[in-house]
Amino acid sequence: MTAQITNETLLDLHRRMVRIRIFEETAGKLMEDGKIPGALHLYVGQEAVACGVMVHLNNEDWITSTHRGHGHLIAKGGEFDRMFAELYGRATGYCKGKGGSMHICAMELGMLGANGIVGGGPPIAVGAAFSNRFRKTDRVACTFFGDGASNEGAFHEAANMAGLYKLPVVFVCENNGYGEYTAQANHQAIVDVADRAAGYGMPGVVVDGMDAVAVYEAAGQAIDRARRGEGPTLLECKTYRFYDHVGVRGMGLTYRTDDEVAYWKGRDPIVMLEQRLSDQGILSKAEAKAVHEEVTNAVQAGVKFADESPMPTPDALLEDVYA
Amino acid sequence: MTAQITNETLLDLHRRMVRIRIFEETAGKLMEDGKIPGALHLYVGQEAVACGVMVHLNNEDWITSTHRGHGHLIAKGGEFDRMFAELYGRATGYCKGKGGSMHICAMELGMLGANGIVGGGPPIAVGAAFSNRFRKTDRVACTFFGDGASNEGAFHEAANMAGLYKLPVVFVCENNGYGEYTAQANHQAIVDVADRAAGYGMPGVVVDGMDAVAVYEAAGQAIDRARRGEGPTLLECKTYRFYDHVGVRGMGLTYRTDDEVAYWKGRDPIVMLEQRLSDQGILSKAEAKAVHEEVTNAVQAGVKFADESPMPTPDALLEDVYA
Amino acid sequence: MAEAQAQPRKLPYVAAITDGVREILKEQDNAFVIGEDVAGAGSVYGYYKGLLEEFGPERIYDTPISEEGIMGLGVGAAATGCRPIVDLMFMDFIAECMDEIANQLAKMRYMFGGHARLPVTVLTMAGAGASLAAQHSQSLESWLCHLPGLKVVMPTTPYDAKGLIIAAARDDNPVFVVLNKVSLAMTGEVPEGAYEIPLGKANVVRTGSNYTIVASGRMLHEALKAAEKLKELDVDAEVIDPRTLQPFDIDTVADSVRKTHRVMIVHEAVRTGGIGAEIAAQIQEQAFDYLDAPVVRVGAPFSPVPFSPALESLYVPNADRIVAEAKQQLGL
Amino acid sequence: MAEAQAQPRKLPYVAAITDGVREILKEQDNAFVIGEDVAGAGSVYGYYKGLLEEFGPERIYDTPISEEGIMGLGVGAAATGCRPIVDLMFMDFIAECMDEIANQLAKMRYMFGGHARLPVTVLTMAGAGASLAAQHSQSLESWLCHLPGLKVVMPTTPYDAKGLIIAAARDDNPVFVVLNKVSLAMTGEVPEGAYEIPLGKANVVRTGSNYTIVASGRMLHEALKAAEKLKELDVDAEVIDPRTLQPFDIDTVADSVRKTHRVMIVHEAVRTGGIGAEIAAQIQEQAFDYLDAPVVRVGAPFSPVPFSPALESLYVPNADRIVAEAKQQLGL
Ligand SMILES: Cc1ncc(C[n+]2csc(CCOP(=O)(O)OP(=O)(O)O)c2C)c(N)n1
Ligand SMILES: Cc1ncc(C[n+]2csc(CCOP(=O)(O)OP(=O)(O)O)c2C)c(N)n1
Ligand SMILES: [Mg+2]
Ligand SMILES: [Mg+2]
Repeated sequence: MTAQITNETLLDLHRRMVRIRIFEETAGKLMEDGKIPGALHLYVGQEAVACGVMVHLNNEDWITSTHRGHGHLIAKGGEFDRMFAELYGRATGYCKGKGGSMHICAMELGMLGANGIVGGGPPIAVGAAFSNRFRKTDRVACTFFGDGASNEGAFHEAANMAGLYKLPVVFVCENNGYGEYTAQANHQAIVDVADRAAGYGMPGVVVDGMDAVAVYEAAGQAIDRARRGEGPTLLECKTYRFYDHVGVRGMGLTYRTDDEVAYWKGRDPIVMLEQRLSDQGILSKAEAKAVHEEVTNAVQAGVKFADESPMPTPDALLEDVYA
Repeated sequence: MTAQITNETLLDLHRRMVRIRIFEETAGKLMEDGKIPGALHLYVGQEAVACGVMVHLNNEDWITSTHRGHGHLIAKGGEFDRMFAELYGRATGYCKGKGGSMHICAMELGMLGANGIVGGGPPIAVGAAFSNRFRKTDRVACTFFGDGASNEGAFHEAANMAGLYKLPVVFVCENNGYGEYTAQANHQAIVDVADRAAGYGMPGVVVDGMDAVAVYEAAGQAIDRARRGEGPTLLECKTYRFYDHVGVRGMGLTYRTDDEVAYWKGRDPIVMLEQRLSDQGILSKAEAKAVHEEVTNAVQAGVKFADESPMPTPDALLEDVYA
Repeated sequence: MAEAQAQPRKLPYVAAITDGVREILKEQDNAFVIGEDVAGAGSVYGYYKGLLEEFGPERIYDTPISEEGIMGLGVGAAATGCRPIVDLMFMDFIAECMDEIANQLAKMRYMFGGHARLPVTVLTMAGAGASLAAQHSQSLESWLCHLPGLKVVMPTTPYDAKGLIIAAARDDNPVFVVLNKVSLAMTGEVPEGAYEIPLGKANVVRTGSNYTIVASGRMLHEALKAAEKLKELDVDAEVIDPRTLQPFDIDTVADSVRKTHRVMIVHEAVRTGGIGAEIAAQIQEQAFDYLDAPVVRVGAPFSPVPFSPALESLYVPNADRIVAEAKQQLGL
Repeated sequence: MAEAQAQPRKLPYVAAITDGVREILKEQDNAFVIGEDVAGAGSVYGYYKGLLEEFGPERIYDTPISEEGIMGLGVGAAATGCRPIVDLMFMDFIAECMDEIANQLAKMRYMFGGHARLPVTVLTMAGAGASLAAQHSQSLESWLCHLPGLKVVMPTTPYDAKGLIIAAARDDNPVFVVLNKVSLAMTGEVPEGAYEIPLGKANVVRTGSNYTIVASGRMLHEALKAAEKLKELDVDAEVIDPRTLQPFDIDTVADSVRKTHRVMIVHEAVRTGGIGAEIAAQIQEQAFDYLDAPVVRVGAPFSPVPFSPALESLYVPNADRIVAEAKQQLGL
């Protein structure tokens, strides 16, 4: 059972969230400066979800991620240098520059990749969970997916199989209210994606995705349940992305009102956690500031590493197609 | 609103069910005699479902069917001669012999085809319902699918879109307890497929699929609701197929116990309806027998028509690929 | 086919798409546009911008992220009297709904003995070169060309984009309009009003005497560049844009080969199993005795599309590679 | 490759499949079989019969009717250390899970910079001739051969079925084993014990001097029949079974063509865009100067598979059509 959260875990949670925030803010700027090619889907605003889940996992627990995957990788232990190198398309990146933002992965950390296909993750996570059990380990799999992804047939088939086989997998729905530029009310006739859990014979839980401790507790219960062999859970985290669907300013569409954005930014998961930590005397504002500075330096070092890294050589083009 | 069922409707229901039963019994024999090539999925046992729904529809209301589609076509007004001709692969068949049992259709009757793809029907029915509304008609669409099909992603995507757009479509799940040779308990972790309706923002209704009048009433409410523009319904009919998955004796597998088969055959929808009709003095046993004989003659005439029909000519091979 | 009475005007490829769809929505009451983020956002590439305002929510619909459901809706709506314009954001996503495409849309008419019409127009975005990596950069037209019942076009210019979309939407069969994301900004002449580019007819974009290059999609422009460079080598290349890949206009290509005796096929798709293979096979079937050298195919190498610009630039064929391959073929 | 120490024994194709899967389950602890009705029913064609009893429910799993989920499970299990044998009842159903096949399975290793292995073996049933109509009779191998990252084999005999399944399952890459439903009853010699048929190597089934026929899947047997008839016309045909379509053994085929100067390719798939196109294109690239006639392709016509036996018998290529096409090609 999930014990009462310790100060150590709270500080761990905080540090991971700050690492995501500063990495993403920096990546966004680098993209606008033309240093990062392709599409970049920033995780800013949703940090509490990845971190609240990931602090329960180790490198043998698998996760599948989404097109919005930097946060998941960082929370799972990803290193800035190899991450920036990948976003830059350098040979030193996590995927040797072949995957980029949408396919960044780290098998050694149990991170089965970001995925450019919406709904691509759940079936793969179900396979990883199946494999965990088949190989007689007690490890679990967590699959992150959005509210929009919950309308893909792949999610349905994966969830049904997980429920049927009682697999050790947690379906973490990051409901940020939109699939690209389409509001949830315009892509499904329900408010809680968790309502779908009953159709798969699994519990559905809704939690405030901006409250890291709430996510931590709910995720802990779902993961423990999975580890005990009692089957999957659909954990819906209500959250919000602070920037546009892709990039920072995106296409400059006005599909979200300023009030709505302001409301959610007022519930910044990092600000809320820092308030709590200082109130409880666990981390003072000054100490928090120090964490931000430390992480900022690490991020800058990562950028420098990427900047100085070589591009892949031509022979890399036809490597890694087959084992 | 669905009025109290009239004697006329009861007799109509009965006749349609008998037409299906005798057609299918005959088709099964013809297949065993080698007169019908390919795969034949018999509808015997499930007659109450097709007929209880179809008596509410006219030729402008669309239906999509399944691999087990003869019953749906007959209930929608299909004629024996062109049906047998199609099963025989003759030029006079509903599809000129090009479709066979798994693709038999009758557009003029609003029957959008049997489908060899499990889960193939729902998205097409959603399109037909969308079309009904787009073309400003008050017609509905009904899509028949099995318990096994409810695990296909196509069902999920179609149901979500129907709920979102509040389309005039009824999802009729014929839960006969098995997908091929796999029992429901081994293909999903739920007992009622109707439990999935909530996840699509539509009502889910469970009805005894062996009771034609019960199906008639539940279907009537769902169809009226759809016609009023109040959106889709997931109507689950608990039923049973009396023969094997394919053909009569099929592969001779013992995946269903004799007791189970006996129990359901003891709830034969036609026997139950005839008992009710005779109890209520609407149709005597003798009159019922007359209906069977009449239908038997019509079926024999249909077989004769198919027997005497020509095979398609070679030039038909490349016709009908493009409009 | 009112090409005549239309007066010149320059538009980018992206606006030409809008223009073509607009003409159809004006012309066909039963036509509507449906797809992911096509209405409110006007598509992620903006080519439906303004149509929601102009035609209203009854003619253009946003959908959930449900490609199977979307394509299936198109099939059902078409079979029952509508003329859907279905948008598939990226061509890579035909894989999401290949059952609806291959087993329903392409076959329904035939399986039904001709008792159904499927006037579905599918607009989808193909092509590499935008650093979108392996799942957002593919050109999978050869899958579609292997499916009886479908038609496939690939507009190479703004003029063609509009004209082929109109022809596709007027056709009573399912037609895939394979667009190219890197071409969206390219500008060209686009007449006002409705005009058709006939399906199944290739376009001889550049006439030449002693070499033929058949180039589809964005590769047409690379081929035209290459043709200029080849001039210096006394190679006078005829450059043909098939425009329609299915049905394929082999006659125009074979006639050219009978004149030039040497031919190269260029496409962005993976070379192995790409449509270049079918075209090459048909050329040697039709013009064997006229060939002075093997038919050469230029396409992407046998790997997924790499993300890194350093690799992607090597991956996508270009004018230099066309010239190099031509020199080798011609022994120059 | 222990072909040697195995002693002869006759088995039907269907039992040879079972035998191959059995050897793998014995040999590889991380291998399991998963698919629709594979365990309790032993598959609708019975080729897994007995494996549930022999290996228990931990090694063979029935699934819901969820092809995307099944293939995705295979991808995830393989990437994390298992060696799944995934069953897709009918090849037509690759359309149901083409995203998992094309966008995940085939590309994951490359997208991940080589940091993943996908030892997935997919068994699937192709072919027409059983009156199963348009959605249960297709041969879609050319889609798979267009996807870098996949391997594709097509066993033509019981011996090959067992040997290719074993080779496929021992390979560390995704391999599709495309089986043929009409061949299931055909019997042939199948040694006891494990043996491999090397991937990527063609099999010269009949040696000949002045004509080459490349025939895949069930068409091999029609080609062999045709070769006998052609003898009477002084055509001494070499008949080659590619065995593996991806990677394709062009060397063996080109060597044969350099000897015989005339070649025909036969497959059951729709001719347009079938693998015959790629093979024809490669032959003329490799052996252009040796060809005395165009490469001829025999395949299904450009239509879906018709249900009526009267039409299906015209649809599927056979020995007579092969002979007729050969006579035309050879001017006999
Ligand atoms: C199969 C597929 N369809 C469409 C897209 C295009 N697309 C990329 S992200 C996205 C929205 C996803 O929404 P959601 O699942 O809620 O995740 P979020 O972006 O909100 O984190 C879409 C439609 C895609 N990448 N894959
Ligand atoms: C996409 C697809 N997968 C698998 C099959 C093979 N198949 C044909 S019928 C069937 C069982 C369908 O079960 P259900 O939906 O419950 O319908 P029922 O046969 O019970 O009427 C299966 C698996 C198919 N035809 N299509
Ligand atoms: Mg979202
Ligand atoms: Mg069933």
